[in-house]
Amino acid sequence: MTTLSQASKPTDADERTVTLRYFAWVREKVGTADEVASLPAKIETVADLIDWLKARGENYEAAFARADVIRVAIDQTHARSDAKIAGAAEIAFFPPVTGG
Amino acid sequence: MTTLSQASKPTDADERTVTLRYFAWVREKVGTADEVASLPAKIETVADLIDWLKARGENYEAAFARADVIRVAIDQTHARSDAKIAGAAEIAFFPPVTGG
Amino acid sequence: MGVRVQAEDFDISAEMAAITAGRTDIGAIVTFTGTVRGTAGDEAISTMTLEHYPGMTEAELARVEAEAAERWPLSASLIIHRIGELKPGANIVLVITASAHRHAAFEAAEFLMDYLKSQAPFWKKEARPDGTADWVDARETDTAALKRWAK
Amino acid sequence: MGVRVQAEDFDISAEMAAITAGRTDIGAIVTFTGTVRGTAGDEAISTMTLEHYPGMTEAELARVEAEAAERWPLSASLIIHRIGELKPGANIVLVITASAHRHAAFEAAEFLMDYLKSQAPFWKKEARPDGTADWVDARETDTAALKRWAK
Repeated sequence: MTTLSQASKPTDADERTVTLRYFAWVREKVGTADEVASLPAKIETVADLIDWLKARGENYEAAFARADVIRVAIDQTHARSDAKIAGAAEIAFFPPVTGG
Repeated sequence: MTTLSQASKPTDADERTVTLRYFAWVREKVGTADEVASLPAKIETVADLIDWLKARGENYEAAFARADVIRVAIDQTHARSDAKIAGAAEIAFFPPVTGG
Repeated sequence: MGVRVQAEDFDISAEMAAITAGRTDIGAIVTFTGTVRGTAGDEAISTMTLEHYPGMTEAELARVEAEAAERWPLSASLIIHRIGELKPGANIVLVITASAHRHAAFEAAEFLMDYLKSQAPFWKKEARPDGTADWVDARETDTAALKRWAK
Repeated sequence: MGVRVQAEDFDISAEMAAITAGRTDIGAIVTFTGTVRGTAGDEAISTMTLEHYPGMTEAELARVEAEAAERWPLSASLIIHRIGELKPGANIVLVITASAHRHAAFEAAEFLMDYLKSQAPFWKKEARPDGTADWVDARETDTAALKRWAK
């Protein structure tokens, strides 16, 4: 379960603090609505972040098991999985929307 | 202005009584909202009836001058100018509709 | 299902409540309200008078409503059309369509309006502030709008 | 123009009156109301709970409304979306579009609903009488409905 990136100890300079938010069944599976995370510098894209999260525990692994259906918003704007997360303050994960 | 069909005297057996109704500017030009008319037997279609009406006076001639835009209903159902009027109790003439 | 031709104004909330009361099979309700505009072209309008053909009007509206109910899975529908003299801003017509799904409700409402505008025997006369008045000409675009519903 | 996300119900007549008050340039007003259905497939639903993403929801709705105003000559528009726990028959969403002409009002309302359903961050959870509950799956047809608006 532990990946090399988590095993290696990052320096402070490599980390960024970002608020992660989860909605609907993603929130239920992760077990929290939001959290503040320190991300290693090597996480460049949304896809990288999802891989990193999945390695954090079974709850994350369950929430992101079907990564293809998860939708992402960077600073409250819809984003693709190949979007860069540099400079983001808030990244949200949720299922396809079903309002209206 | 007088046509042969009006000049010839019809017998009672040849005539039918029908209520004619006029709406919107057709009504205003004819000068009445409805009237009962005795139609010579030779009037078979809506177009025949319009020709016969146009010969009845200047008001009718003005109302039906642009016969192509006049709409017709036989017994409250839209009808074409070549529709037969046999058996009709009420024939209405009006401009294209503009409700809604 | 219902058709009403009346001089009185209508209240959309009340009509919708009557349609949906006690029902949980409806998921989508579309309303169309037509109102009197204050201008025709670039001329001011003081009143609009609606004339109709009593009897035939109701029959045409009911026929069009029945056709919509055949073509779309409607839970309910309603057509109210006002007659008489109306001021700018006043309501002229209300169409309500209700269905389990929104596309049926939207399409049926558009269909009803397109047919109502070209088939129901109503005529509008617009009066200007100077006292002159003219009958409104039928618009080619209203006839053209019908074509997309051809089966 | 306006966007509201609220737990409270809405009244269509009051919202329409607010939009049209004092105006005589509007000729056509379309409303769409989405309501909670009492069944999902063939199972009964006891409540529907709407979750949303505060902040992003309002931003997305405002963005979609602005796009509609760019694409159609709208006199006014309004989007109200409810959140929280709702019973079958309850209102979920209200979209109002007003224009001088009906086709613009109809198209803009359909556009707003199609975009709202696939872009605005709301999620529905349906609870059954036995206490079990499931998140509603997104429907392929809602994504497909967007394609016709591609420019």
